[in-house]
Amino acid sequence: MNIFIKLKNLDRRWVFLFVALSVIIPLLFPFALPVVPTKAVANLHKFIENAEALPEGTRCFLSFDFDPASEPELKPSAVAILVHMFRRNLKPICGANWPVGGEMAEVALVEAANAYMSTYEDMKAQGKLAPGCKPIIERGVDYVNLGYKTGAIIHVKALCNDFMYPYPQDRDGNSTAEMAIFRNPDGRRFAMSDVGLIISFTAGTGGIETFISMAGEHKRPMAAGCTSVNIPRFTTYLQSGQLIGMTGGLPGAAEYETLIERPGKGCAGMTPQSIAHLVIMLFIIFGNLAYIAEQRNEAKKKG
Amino acid sequence: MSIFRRPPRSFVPILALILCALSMSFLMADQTVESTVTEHRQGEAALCCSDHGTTEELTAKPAAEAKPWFAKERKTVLIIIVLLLLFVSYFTFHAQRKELFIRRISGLSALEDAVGRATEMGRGVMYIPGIMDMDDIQTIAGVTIMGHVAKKTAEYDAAFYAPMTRSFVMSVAQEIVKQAYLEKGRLDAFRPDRINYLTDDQFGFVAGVGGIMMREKPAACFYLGTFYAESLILAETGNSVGAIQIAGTAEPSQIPFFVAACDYTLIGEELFAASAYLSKNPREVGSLKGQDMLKLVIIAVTVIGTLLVTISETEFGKGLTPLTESFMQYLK
Amino acid sequence: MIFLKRTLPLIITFITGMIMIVAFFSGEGLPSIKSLESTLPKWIQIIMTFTMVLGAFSLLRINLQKISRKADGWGYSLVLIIGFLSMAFLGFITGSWPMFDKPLTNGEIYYVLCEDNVSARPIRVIDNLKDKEGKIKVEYVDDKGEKLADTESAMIPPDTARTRNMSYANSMQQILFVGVFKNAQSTMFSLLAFFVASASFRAFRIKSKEAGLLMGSAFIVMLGNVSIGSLVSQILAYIPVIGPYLNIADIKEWIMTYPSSAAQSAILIGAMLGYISASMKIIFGVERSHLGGEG
Amino acid sequence: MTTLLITTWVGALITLCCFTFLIKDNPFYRFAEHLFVGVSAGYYLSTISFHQVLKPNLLAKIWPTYFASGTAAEATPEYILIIPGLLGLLMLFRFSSNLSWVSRFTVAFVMGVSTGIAVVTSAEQYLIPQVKKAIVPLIVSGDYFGSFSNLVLVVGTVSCLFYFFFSTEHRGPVFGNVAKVGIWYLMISFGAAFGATVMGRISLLIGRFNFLLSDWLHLIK
Repeated sequence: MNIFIKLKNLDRRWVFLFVALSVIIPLLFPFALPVVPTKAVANLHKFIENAEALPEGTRCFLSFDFDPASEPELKPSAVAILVHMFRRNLKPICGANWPVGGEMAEVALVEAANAYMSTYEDMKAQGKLAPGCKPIIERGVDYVNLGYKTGAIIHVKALCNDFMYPYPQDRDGNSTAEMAIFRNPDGRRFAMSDVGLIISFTAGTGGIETFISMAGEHKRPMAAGCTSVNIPRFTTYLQSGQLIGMTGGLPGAAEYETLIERPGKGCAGMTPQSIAHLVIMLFIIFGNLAYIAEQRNEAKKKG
Repeated sequence: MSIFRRPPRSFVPILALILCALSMSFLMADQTVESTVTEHRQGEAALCCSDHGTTEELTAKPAAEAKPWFAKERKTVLIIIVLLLLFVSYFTFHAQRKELFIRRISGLSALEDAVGRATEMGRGVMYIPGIMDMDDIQTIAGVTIMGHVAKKTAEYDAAFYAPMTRSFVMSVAQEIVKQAYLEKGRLDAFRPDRINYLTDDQFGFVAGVGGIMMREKPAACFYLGTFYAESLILAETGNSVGAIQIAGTAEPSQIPFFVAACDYTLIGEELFAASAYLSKNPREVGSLKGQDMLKLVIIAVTVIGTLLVTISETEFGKGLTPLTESFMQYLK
Repeated sequence: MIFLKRTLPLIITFITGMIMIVAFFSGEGLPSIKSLESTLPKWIQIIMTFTMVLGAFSLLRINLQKISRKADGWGYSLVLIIGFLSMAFLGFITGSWPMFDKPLTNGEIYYVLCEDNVSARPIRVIDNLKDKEGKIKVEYVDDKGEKLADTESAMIPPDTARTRNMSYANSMQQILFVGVFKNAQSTMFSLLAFFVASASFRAFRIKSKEAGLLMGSAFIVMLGNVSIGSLVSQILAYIPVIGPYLNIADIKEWIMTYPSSAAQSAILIGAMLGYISASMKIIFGVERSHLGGEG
Repeated sequence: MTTLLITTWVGALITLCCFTFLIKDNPFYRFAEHLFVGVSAGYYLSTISFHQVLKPNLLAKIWPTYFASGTAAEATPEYILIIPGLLGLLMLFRFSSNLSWVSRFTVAFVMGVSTGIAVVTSAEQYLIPQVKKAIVPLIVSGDYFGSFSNLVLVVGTVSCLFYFFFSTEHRGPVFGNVAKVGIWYLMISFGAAFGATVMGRISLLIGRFNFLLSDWLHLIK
């Protein structure tokens, strides 16, 4: 019993040490834990997988509304979704409502494109690619990064009418008017109504909520990737059906990676994540045991 | 312009009545044009689905025909504001005649003890009015309470530290604290350099405050205002130096951390009630009572709405469906 | 004087507050009032940047005082001042680019940013005439100005190329911005992982029914968030009758979407009532402490 | 590449210095803290305040020929923006002890606009949607659990609102109990929000250790 009472007054630096170790050790010596997809992630995967909802060649708009502070949480799910889109021969168009979102999108696009191209032969052999998939995908034809534009809701409203006006050039300064990805068969200007799905990777404000508030204008299905802190807030939109699916935090990414059978940063992060959670929960249990032990001691003294 | 120095008793209710009358007339006027507008809307919606190219020219038409002076989709907001104004003005005058009751808010009752304890221990008091700028109402509430705390530190002669993350808030806070020290006749003890600007960056500020806390070891810490991720860093650091901590924020995501790590936490609305609670100014207490009445109205709306929705979902309540729809329309 | 110092500010607050409310309710029939709804907040942003001068002055004065008095830890104040001044200076000149630089000349060597967004690489301008996309033709060279063998000429936007001095300034700024600022920022943020652990160790003790609820829901949500949760659910499934319904992840979802979200709504509703009445008190001049004293 | 190397090393050292905050106050943390405060204040002064706010929103609009580039340079100057510029300059009267009251006009203006906005937007964007969220049918046909859940939602919202009543004591058989239920709901909600956040915080720590172990020390891929 005395051990527990000592535990109660444990210096918090011991807690810190255990948390640090619980993250460092699994990072240095990785091992895998099972990942079970939740409904919100599975729904999103199913929607992208569904060839009727999103026929091959459909263009999807991905908004990168986060900054480096949230990159560890949001980039893995962005990469996983991009890889899935490439394998389904969908064409991601990336934009950003946050100033450094363009850079975030660039990093994710490069990583996803490389992942797709390096596994092309294997996936083709397993028959897991859409029929129209090409071994090498090109910027401006199969994907594009438009970068950041100010204006948030006004900007999204502008996109609903026409993409070329707010984005005369992509992030690297190439003219969008000539890009194959924006060409419509009937020669119409490319607008949000031509997009099959809108996904926003949102770290705080100004992300998917801007698109939701403009839902009356664009009437497109929407999904979100969000940080863990925002999961409670965004669950409301899932309930109300405004979002078809959502990947929440690093576990959301890990679940999506499991669904597309490509373990990446998300799955790698899940092990330290689980261990650290376990350590914190053990500390809570010990804290309570110590508390109970102390209560008993006091009761004995009184008795 | 003495109105602004001491508003006459009749000023606020008259204004409220005028606003009420105006809003009613707006709402009545709406009813008449509504039918025509809805038709246009339906036409628009149909066109949107069928053909994208021609929507623009057609949407322009109805706009040219009827340009309302009043944004009718915002009528519910007007109703809320007018109701609150009516309640508040009624109870404000009521309060001047008879003292109104406020329930005990333990965090605020502990405020004076905390300052007293700091004095006994010969250590300072730290006050942080959130990390947002002056255009945030929580910051304004935090800065107002700061005046009350500063009066106590002036009385007890405890050191008052208030590092700031926004220059604008800093300049307002210096003025308020100076005034508090002046009122207590302790202007000589006022140290403007302890109400200093650090940096606008959220975590740069946290790093700076953490350092100040570790070195000055304040015996009481107050965090009242808007807080985000830094809430727990501040509260845990304060805890590790053994300070009594009183926190308050209306940011739902951060309340749990304050509840876990601080001694007292003002939850949501309690932060805004603090000023009335501490000053016991009848006008402020009256406004609190007015808020309570509006809360009662909101509860009534919730209950009635729930019953309406429930009944119209059942087989017997089909007749209630139009009523339910028009009820819910106000909550759009 | 009292009118100027005391009453006029109250009138200004009342009028501007009322203008904002009227602007909010005005429809499309009153475009000039409607536009104020978006104009005035922008003005506020501009006004608030001016106070940065006050902040910078406060920061400099306090730390310079410490240095001149050789107060305890004055060396750190020196570090602060050096960091502040160098970042302010570098930020000012790199942000003012291309205002301080001459137009590009053919054959000269300039520097552009590498893919890592931090370091710079040298280029030589071949043709400084802009093409229809507004780009100029350059080739990649090594430090001595020799063309790199395995590279082709490229088209770049001219405002990304910098002279040698500007490139140095830019590198210095990147070291301070990425090296110090960004890293310190994310490290301070990540300290929360430790504090979350120590706070839950200390605070989550079942001292009362309420504390038990607090701990219980935190525990379930933590468990439901990680893969160990599904393992626990599998074990719980062996409990007869109710076992199969005890899926931790589902319970977590339910807590988040019903009881938790109900409380969150109530907090927000209460807080918003507080917002509205606190704002009204300021507009009507009931609360006026922010203006300071009579003097 | 040297810049990248220096940046990584500086970053790693600053990261380690910041981590020492967990142990106790020490010279390393104190150094990093002061450098961080100085650098970030400098960054906000020059890059954010001047280059991202003042220049595009004020200077480039009043003197487009000097401060704007491209097509914006030919725009007509918006002289109305001199008003906020002057109001901003009034703030600088704070430096004078006799005339500091002049800055009150600016404070009054800022307070007026921000409270005016707060009155209406908080009602529209938060109050009404939250009330609407709480109105759900108590009977979901064929789904007993769904009906129960909706009941939980409505009871929770109403009882928590009762907790926030200030003008009555939380006593009595009805009021006392309802407010108590409200506290239970609040506690469950706080616990859940706390538990949900743990994950995000640990992700951030993983991100930091990834930087140290892979970008700096190259111990892991």
